[in-house]
Amino acid sequence: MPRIVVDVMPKPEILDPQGKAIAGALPRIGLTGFAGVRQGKRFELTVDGEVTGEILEQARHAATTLLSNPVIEDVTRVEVIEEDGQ
Amino acid sequence: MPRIVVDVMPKPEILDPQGKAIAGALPRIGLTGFAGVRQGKRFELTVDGEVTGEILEQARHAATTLLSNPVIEDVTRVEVIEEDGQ
Amino acid sequence: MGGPQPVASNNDDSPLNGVTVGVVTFPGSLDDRDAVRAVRLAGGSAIHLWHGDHDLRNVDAVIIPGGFSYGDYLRAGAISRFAPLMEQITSAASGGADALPVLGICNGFQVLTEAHLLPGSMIKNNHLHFICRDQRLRVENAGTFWTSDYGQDEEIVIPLKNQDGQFVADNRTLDELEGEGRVVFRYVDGNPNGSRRDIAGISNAAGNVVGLMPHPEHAVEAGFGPDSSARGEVGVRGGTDGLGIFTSVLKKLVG
Amino acid sequence: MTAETTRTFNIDTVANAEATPGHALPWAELGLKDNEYQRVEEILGRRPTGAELAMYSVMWSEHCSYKSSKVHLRQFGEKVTDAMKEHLLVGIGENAGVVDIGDGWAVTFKVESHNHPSFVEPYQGAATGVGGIVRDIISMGARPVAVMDPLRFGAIDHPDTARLVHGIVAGIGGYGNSLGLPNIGGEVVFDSVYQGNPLVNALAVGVLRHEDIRLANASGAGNRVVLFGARTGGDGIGGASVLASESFDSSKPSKRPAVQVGDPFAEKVLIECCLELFKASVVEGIQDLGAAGISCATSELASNGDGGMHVELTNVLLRDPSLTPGEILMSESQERMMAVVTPGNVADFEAIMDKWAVEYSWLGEVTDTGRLVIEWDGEKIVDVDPRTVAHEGPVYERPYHRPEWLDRVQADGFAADRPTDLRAAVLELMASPNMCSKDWVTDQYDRYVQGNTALAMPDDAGVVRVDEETGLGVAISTDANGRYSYLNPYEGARLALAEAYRNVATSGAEPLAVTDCLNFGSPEDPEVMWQFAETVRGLADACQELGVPVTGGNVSLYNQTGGIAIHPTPVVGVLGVFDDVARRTPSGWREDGQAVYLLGT
Ligand SMILES: Nc1ncnc2c1ncn2[C@@H]1O[C@H](COP(=O)(O)OP(=O)(O)O)[C@@H](O)[C@H]1O
Repeated sequence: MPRIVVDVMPKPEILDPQGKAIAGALPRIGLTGFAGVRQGKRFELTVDGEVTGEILEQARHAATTLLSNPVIEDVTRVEVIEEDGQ
Repeated sequence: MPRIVVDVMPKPEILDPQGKAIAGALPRIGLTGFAGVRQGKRFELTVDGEVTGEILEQARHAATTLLSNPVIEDVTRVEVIEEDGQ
Repeated sequence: MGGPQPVASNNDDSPLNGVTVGVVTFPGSLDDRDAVRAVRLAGGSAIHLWHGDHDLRNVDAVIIPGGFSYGDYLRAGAISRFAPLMEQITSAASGGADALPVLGICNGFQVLTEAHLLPGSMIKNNHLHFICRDQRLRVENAGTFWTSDYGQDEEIVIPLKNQDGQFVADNRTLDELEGEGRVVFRYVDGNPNGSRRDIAGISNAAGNVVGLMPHPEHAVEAGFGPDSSARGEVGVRGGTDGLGIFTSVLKKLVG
Repeated sequence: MTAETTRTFNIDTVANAEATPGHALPWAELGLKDNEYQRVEEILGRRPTGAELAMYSVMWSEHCSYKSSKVHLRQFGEKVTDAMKEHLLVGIGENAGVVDIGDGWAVTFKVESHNHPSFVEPYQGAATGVGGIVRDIISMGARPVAVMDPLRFGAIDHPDTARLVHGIVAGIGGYGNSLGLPNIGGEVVFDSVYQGNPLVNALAVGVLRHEDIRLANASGAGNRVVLFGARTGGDGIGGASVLASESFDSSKPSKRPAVQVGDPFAEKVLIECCLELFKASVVEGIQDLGAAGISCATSELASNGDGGMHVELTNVLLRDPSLTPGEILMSESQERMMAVVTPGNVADFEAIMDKWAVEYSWLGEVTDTGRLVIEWDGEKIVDVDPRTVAHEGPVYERPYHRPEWLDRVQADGFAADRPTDLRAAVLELMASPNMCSKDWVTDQYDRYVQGNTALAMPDDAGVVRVDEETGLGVAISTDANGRYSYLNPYEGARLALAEAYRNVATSGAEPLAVTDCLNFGSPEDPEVMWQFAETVRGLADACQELGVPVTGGNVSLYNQTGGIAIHPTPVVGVLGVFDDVARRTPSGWREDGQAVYLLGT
């Protein structure tokens, strides 16, 4: 079944305590190559049938109203993905 | 600065309570085009400088040891992204 | 059966006093001081262990307490698992018959699964809320280091409080746990979070490592525990059904 | 940041301000009145720099200076007897009051509002509200031991209420639970008058030994000033419009957060590391960072101490490198503290920070100049007498008068026949949103953590043990009835105190001290101002009659939307003491066969 991916990330100017905790942990396990970490969400909406323009519009609407909190998060992607694609 | 994206999704056979709650909420706001929803995580690791093979290897290691728990989650992507890319 | 009665704090005469239990503190641990108090009320001695140390200080048993280590932002227990002290605990706990007894409570249980000392994992409660309530459990295996002071199938009431308390594992693992008697505690009178097969606590194969989601250390002192007990009427906040967890390990270690 | 990477800005230095007296500043945009701006110029003897203007405008705001309420609040300090002061170790004016409860133990408690931020972003607003009040308690030298949350929402069936209720309750739980603080009580009230102005008040209580009391002052020239905890980001920058011109890159102004996100983990670590600092006696003075951030903390610390401080802002650790000096000065980023440390204790201080992996930066030192001087890379951007910023702000005697509509409202009676079916009537009452069980809220809060909770929901007062040896402990209840206060603010305040006092007394504790959060509409409306004046008069009178002092609290004004103010809502918290919490009395009947008495009138 085709899927629509919605990526949601904390706005760059907003504190991301989750990313901060991970960034603090990486060097402790010997991984020192990273300057920062942000943690966001990835949603996969499965579509029963074909992804019409209308359904993509529904996904965009869901992304901004339900899947993200526009005060602190940005929707960074709404996209149809191929089976097994990213 | 270049970023490495790590996507982590709940394993298909594991119940995803958050995805289920969203799937239940979508029709209530009139969005009936979706057969199911899964909620995963998206990490963006910023790299200070060039993304070498070694750093990508570090990211892969972080993905499987720290950023995901193999009992309940799959790492679905570890990839360098272009500035402003997905 | 009756169950153990509370013992005065730091009771010098207690034969259990020679047993020392270490309670690990991570950044973000919350119930560490409560676990220390519980061990002392059970008659044993307790010391605090620091996550960043490399030395178990010769303790006879270890408790990994509840809390939100590192904020639990990534996954509960995910970051704590890499603490230097966890390496010591992992190797000491994996030594077969005379391995170190380890108890993980709530966040501690999550740490033990992340460290692969116990199978399965915890995901968000099925209702997605934090829940704090007095919870009835059945002791399904009274043969572990941490449950031997209870009767087989005895019921107890202890507080439950968590947001990520839904125990999950694949069916093969679950069958294995059931088959080997490693389901140590089961929720009764309603599953509070959707845990598979009502599982509230499990052990490793040797029975020295036990993890459970509810909090026995909050039901050890009359006046500050739950409002009820599985053993009959108790006064206000009079439930002390959790004390047996701590007396179990002390008695077992004294032999 | 270190000096090598210091960026350059278009900063308005003190020298520049002296050289360009005619330069126009947007003081009105920052909320300053004509006469207020003139006073700033008089105080400085020149025009303020942009950073100074931002500082004065925020520190002289209603929120920070209490300029409309101060003249009334004085009654809390005046209407007191010696007996009322007997147990007071620290009174009004510090971060929180401290009360002696015997055996060398003391408690500190305070209730504060986070109303507007919680309306904008319910989860984070409520969460950071808990964070803020807990830092007030830590900064007194105490270990926080419990929280409470008196809440008011709009109509239960209004579509926006669900967003607020669930977000706010989850936020309070999310932050408080993660700190390991038992939630021992609160209130949930629904009334359409709070529709656009929900009230999120948060109370915290802490415990300390007498000798551990820490005050927010900077004394001893040569002592070092340190900022520690979270890094500074662009959160809640007051006076932003005058600071915008500091950036050369005006074509592309960096985004500043619209709301603040709390990091309870960072705060939990801050609690533990502060307690270690206190135990090791390595801090002389300490202050939490709240509204107006570094500008508030430095001016208050300096003003309460020897009066002088020198700070270099390039030393501040940043989360967002695009911040300008003025923004760094004004940022309200959460989970930060400032302390004063003697040079001899610097190494011990750093060792404790390192143990807990808390970041810190040495900003400057205490001086004997009587001036607060703040520099950016050696260039002076602030040079003020800190008292004029922190304590000598404007004070208003705002006009007030009794509302004309009050007679009509008071005369409005309720006439109905006695219900024929009493059973149905009782059931209906019990099922009403304001009377029904609050388990759906309290089940989301941890009431067990720390193992000292002797009473919490559903009891009238929360009770926590302070000393395990003796059972010494405290009881707290918060109460308010906005409808009573609407009908008669003087009596409403007295009733709120009486109710909280009764709830504490019935738990078996001896009431000892009061904190209050006064939630009102706009003080510029003379009728609201009258409600406020009457409330304070009523509360001060009632405190005197009952013999309990107000030790601290908070005023939240401008809770109104579209010209309609909320009901006056004075949330009153009473703290009582037990010599042994084993004697506490729960509410409700728990056993059969007990006799029932009705006491009072
Ligand atoms: N927001 C809240 N947070 C914590 N506890 C609360 C909250 N609201 C109500 N409670 C608790 O629930 C119990 C019942 O509350 P309530 O119905 O308001 O009682 P009462 O009417 O007797 O004051 C009390 O113990 C009270 O402290």
